[in-house]
Amino acid sequence: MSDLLQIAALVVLVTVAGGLLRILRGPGVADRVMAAQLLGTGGIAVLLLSSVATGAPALLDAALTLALLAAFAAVALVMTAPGRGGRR
Amino acid sequence: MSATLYGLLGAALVGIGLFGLLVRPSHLLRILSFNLLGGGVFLVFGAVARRGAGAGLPGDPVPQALVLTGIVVAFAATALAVMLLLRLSAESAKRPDPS
Amino acid sequence: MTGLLADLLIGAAILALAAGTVTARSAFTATAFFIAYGLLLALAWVRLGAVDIALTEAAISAGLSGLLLLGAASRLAACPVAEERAPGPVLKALIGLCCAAVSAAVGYAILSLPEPAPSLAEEAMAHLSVTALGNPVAGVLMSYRALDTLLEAAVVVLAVIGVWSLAPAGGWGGVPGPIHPRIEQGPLALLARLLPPIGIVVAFHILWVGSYAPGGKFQAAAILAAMWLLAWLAGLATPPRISSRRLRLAISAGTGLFLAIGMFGVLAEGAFLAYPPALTKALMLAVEFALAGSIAVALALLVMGPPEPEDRA
Amino acid sequence: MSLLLDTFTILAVLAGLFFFAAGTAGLLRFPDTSSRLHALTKADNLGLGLIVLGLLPQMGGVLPALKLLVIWGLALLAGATVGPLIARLARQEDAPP
Amino acid sequence: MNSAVSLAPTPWGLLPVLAVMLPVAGMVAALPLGARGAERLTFALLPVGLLIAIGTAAATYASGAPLVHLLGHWAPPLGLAFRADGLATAMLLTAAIVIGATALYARAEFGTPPGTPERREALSFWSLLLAVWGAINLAVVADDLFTLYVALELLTFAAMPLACLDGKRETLEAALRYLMFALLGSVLYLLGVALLYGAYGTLDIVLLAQRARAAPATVVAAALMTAGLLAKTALLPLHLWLPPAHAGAPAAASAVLSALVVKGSFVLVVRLWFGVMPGLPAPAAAQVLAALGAAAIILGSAAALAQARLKLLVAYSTVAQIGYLFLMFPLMTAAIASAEDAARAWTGGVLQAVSHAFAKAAMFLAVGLMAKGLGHDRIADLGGAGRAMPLCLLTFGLAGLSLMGVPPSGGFAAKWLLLTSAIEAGQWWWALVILGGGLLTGTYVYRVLAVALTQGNGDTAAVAEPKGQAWVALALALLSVVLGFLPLGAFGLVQIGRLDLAIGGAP
Repeated sequence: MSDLLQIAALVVLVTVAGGLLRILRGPGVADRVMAAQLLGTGGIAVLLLSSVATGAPALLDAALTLALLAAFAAVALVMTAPGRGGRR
Repeated sequence: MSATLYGLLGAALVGIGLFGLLVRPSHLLRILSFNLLGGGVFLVFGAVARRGAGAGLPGDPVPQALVLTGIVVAFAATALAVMLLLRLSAESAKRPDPS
Repeated sequence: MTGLLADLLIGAAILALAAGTVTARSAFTATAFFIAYGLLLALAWVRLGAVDIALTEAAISAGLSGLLLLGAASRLAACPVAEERAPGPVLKALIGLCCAAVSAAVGYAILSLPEPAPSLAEEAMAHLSVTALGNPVAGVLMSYRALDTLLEAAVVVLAVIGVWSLAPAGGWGGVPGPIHPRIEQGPLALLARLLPPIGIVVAFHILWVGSYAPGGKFQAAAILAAMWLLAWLAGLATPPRISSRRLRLAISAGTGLFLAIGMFGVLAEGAFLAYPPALTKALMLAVEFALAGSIAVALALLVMGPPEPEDRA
Repeated sequence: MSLLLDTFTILAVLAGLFFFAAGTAGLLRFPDTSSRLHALTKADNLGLGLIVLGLLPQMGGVLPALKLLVIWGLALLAGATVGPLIARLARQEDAPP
Repeated sequence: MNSAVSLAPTPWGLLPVLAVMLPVAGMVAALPLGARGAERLTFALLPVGLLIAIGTAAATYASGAPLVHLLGHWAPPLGLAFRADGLATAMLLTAAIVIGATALYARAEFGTPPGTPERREALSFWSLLLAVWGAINLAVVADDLFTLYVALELLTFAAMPLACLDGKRETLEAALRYLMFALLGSVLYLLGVALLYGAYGTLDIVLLAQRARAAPATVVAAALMTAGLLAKTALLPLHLWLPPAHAGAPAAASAVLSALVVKGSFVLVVRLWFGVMPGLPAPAAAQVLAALGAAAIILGSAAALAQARLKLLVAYSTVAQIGYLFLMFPLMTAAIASAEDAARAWTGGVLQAVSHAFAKAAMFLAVGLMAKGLGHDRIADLGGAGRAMPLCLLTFGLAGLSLMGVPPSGGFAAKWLLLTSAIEAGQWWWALVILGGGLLTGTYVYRVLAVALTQGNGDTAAVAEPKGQAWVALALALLSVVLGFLPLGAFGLVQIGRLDLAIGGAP
């Protein structure tokens, strides 16, 4: 069971890495924000899967923090994106 | 194994950050590079901590605690640098470059 | 096997993002890369068995630093600063070689570290019962190396003073940072109203578990700061004026209390930062809570920046 | 009983992985921003949701399970907020200034 | 184990702790107290801090061993220790005196009279002054390399806003450049700290001194840390940030920056070379350091000579005087066989740090008064300044004597010790550099005095010299001269607790 979940975490990691290509390529700001969003969700999934796989409940708290902060980072990205007239 | 891997990653990040800090003309990119460099240094600490795993712990808690302190200090440094840069930009807008 | 693959994948992604950050054309793109870099670094810390650091890295690098740098990028796009001179291609190549040499030297040094590695893990665990804490990292931060934590709290206070001292003429005493118009409806308004209460509960949870599991005041403070900043971005919360005595007390209180408890250790136990055994738990809890609050306020103020001239606001 | 729950976990996680992979593929392959956004939202909400669902029986108690649900809720909330904002951003980018 | 390397707590070990914590507490309290409260608090803390410094020196001298305090009773390597050796007590005294004099001087500019609203400059200045004080004290008494990193950052965070207190564009630019140099310096230092911990499992200097071997990790760490600290100390060629930053700051801030802040990272270099790794023979590296120092002496003095503005002249003079500090390195490593020469070079280096602190603080304060009184600091137009501001000019001259190394002055004693040590060690070329540097220093000091003593064009007659401030500056200059009258035996203090003596030379 634990092995399977670890492999699952790895698969999510691979898809996240794939999503990173979109960040690196762009072209638009929206794409970059989307990829960052995927990175956040993927990171949460990886943490949850490894938490169960390795029996480390502390990783749930890390996932919780990541969930909060990923939303925060995405908002920050959108609000400061070029072409929106800045923060003001 | 993973300790050494991340240690080497840290070493590589140090080089990348240093390069950005020295060659990028934009101040903001220099500040970003400084943060990359800092991340590399912290990873070296992390590798050292991981190597010192023992007594039922996944890593030596002392270097881990140092990284926690270091991250907060590096954030404060970033904030100071960014605010100084923003103030400079406001002053430059007031009085354009004489040259 | 999966572990090694995961490490390689995370490492390669971090390297790619770092390279992307230093070569990006625009500051916004570079910062987007940097935020992704911070998120992945958090995963790397999990792989290194340092969940405490993963929490902090996620909250500070990806969250607070991200917002700080993004805000700066968007404001600098509006009024740019004269840049430093970029080195020519030859010099650039030379610098590149030097940086590669530094990386190689550091890598070599890491590979040459002694085996078995020297470690304080045993000692830290051996004395942990004295510290009244169950999390060895918290033990290091609050007891063995409490001085570092105290000084770090002082660094944060000093950074706020430093940022405020950059206030332009005519702004002293005013509200810190740019003023955001109130967003009444739309998805952002919803998020800014829903997220902070949840965030506050999570922050308290992280603070509370910190004494026996990964977590603690820095992580909690960073989350609290992010929640305040979210409400600030949506125009829901206007920070107090920096002349406000209450705000200033809030920044200084945590460090002040820690210093006072340190001195109390001198009187009661004969050493700075020594806790009397009967009071250890209570004193530590008091410091944890006070510091979390003070650091949260200070971190948020660091992102907001100095007050701006009143006439422009 | 445990075997049944484990099977459920495996199936749900596998389904979640499928959505994650599909979302990434969409993000990489779809030609325009709005269809990419569509693909991403699916991956986000469903992929993570299925994984959370699959892991629920593996949680040792009610509290961790609750935490798991809160995490999913937060991700949903973030997705729901950021999605429209990204869409607006994409429209602004597509439209000539 | 002899007393120099013991980490057992000593009586009076609390004094260095108080020397750090009082200013830090003052900085933390300054914010809620406001500018006026911070100013009063500073003046309340000054005599206490001075007494603590004197007490530390007395206790160290009396016991002949460093004062040690274990924080929270936790002994290194797990815990942290404060260790005040002779070098530390000398710097504690210097800091207390320079900070005190600067505070007295700065009252006129940054004071907040009752009933007036708080000003930005006032709150910033007093809290940052306290922060510099706490940070420099921490940088000299802390015994743990990571605590020292935090001390370096405190020092940087306090110094950067001081350098751009006036908020003008040029000073902001200078401050940004300074900050980037300083941050790069500290992050390189931190990388070295990580490697040392990985190799030896401790960051305590005394323990490292016993454990450090010439392994690759040690060498790489030492190189990174030295490079980082040199950037912070502004040793040529990493000095570019210093002149604009130190010259653009308000006089009181410049005094603190030049006299104290650069010394913090210097003390760390000394701790690293003669504390952490005294057993590592690195004569070639020490020669390189001294060669950079020699280049700084010659080029910095020449640059000072070429300046048209007085403040920049004084700032470039700092670049040159920092160079002297690094001449002690090859003399200490070469002279491991001859304890007497090493002791002489060590005392010379410390004395140079101390006497330069007094002289340079005095000089910046005097120059600040002149610039304010005359409305400019163009050297060519200083004519008549000698009549209008005699005390300031006297201060400049006396401080100049000490910088030149003319007897009898503290600077002379320092340079004489270095010179004789160089000749004894058979490294006569450093002696030539010291003489040449003195000559160049004499030339630029003379150039200022010569113009200032001419008649001028008469519009200086109305300039009044603020007597109180001028006396403060003069007192500092006198102090830097008086150091030269102390019998050499008094400097035995700075030898106490030298780790290279206790361990050095051992294979």
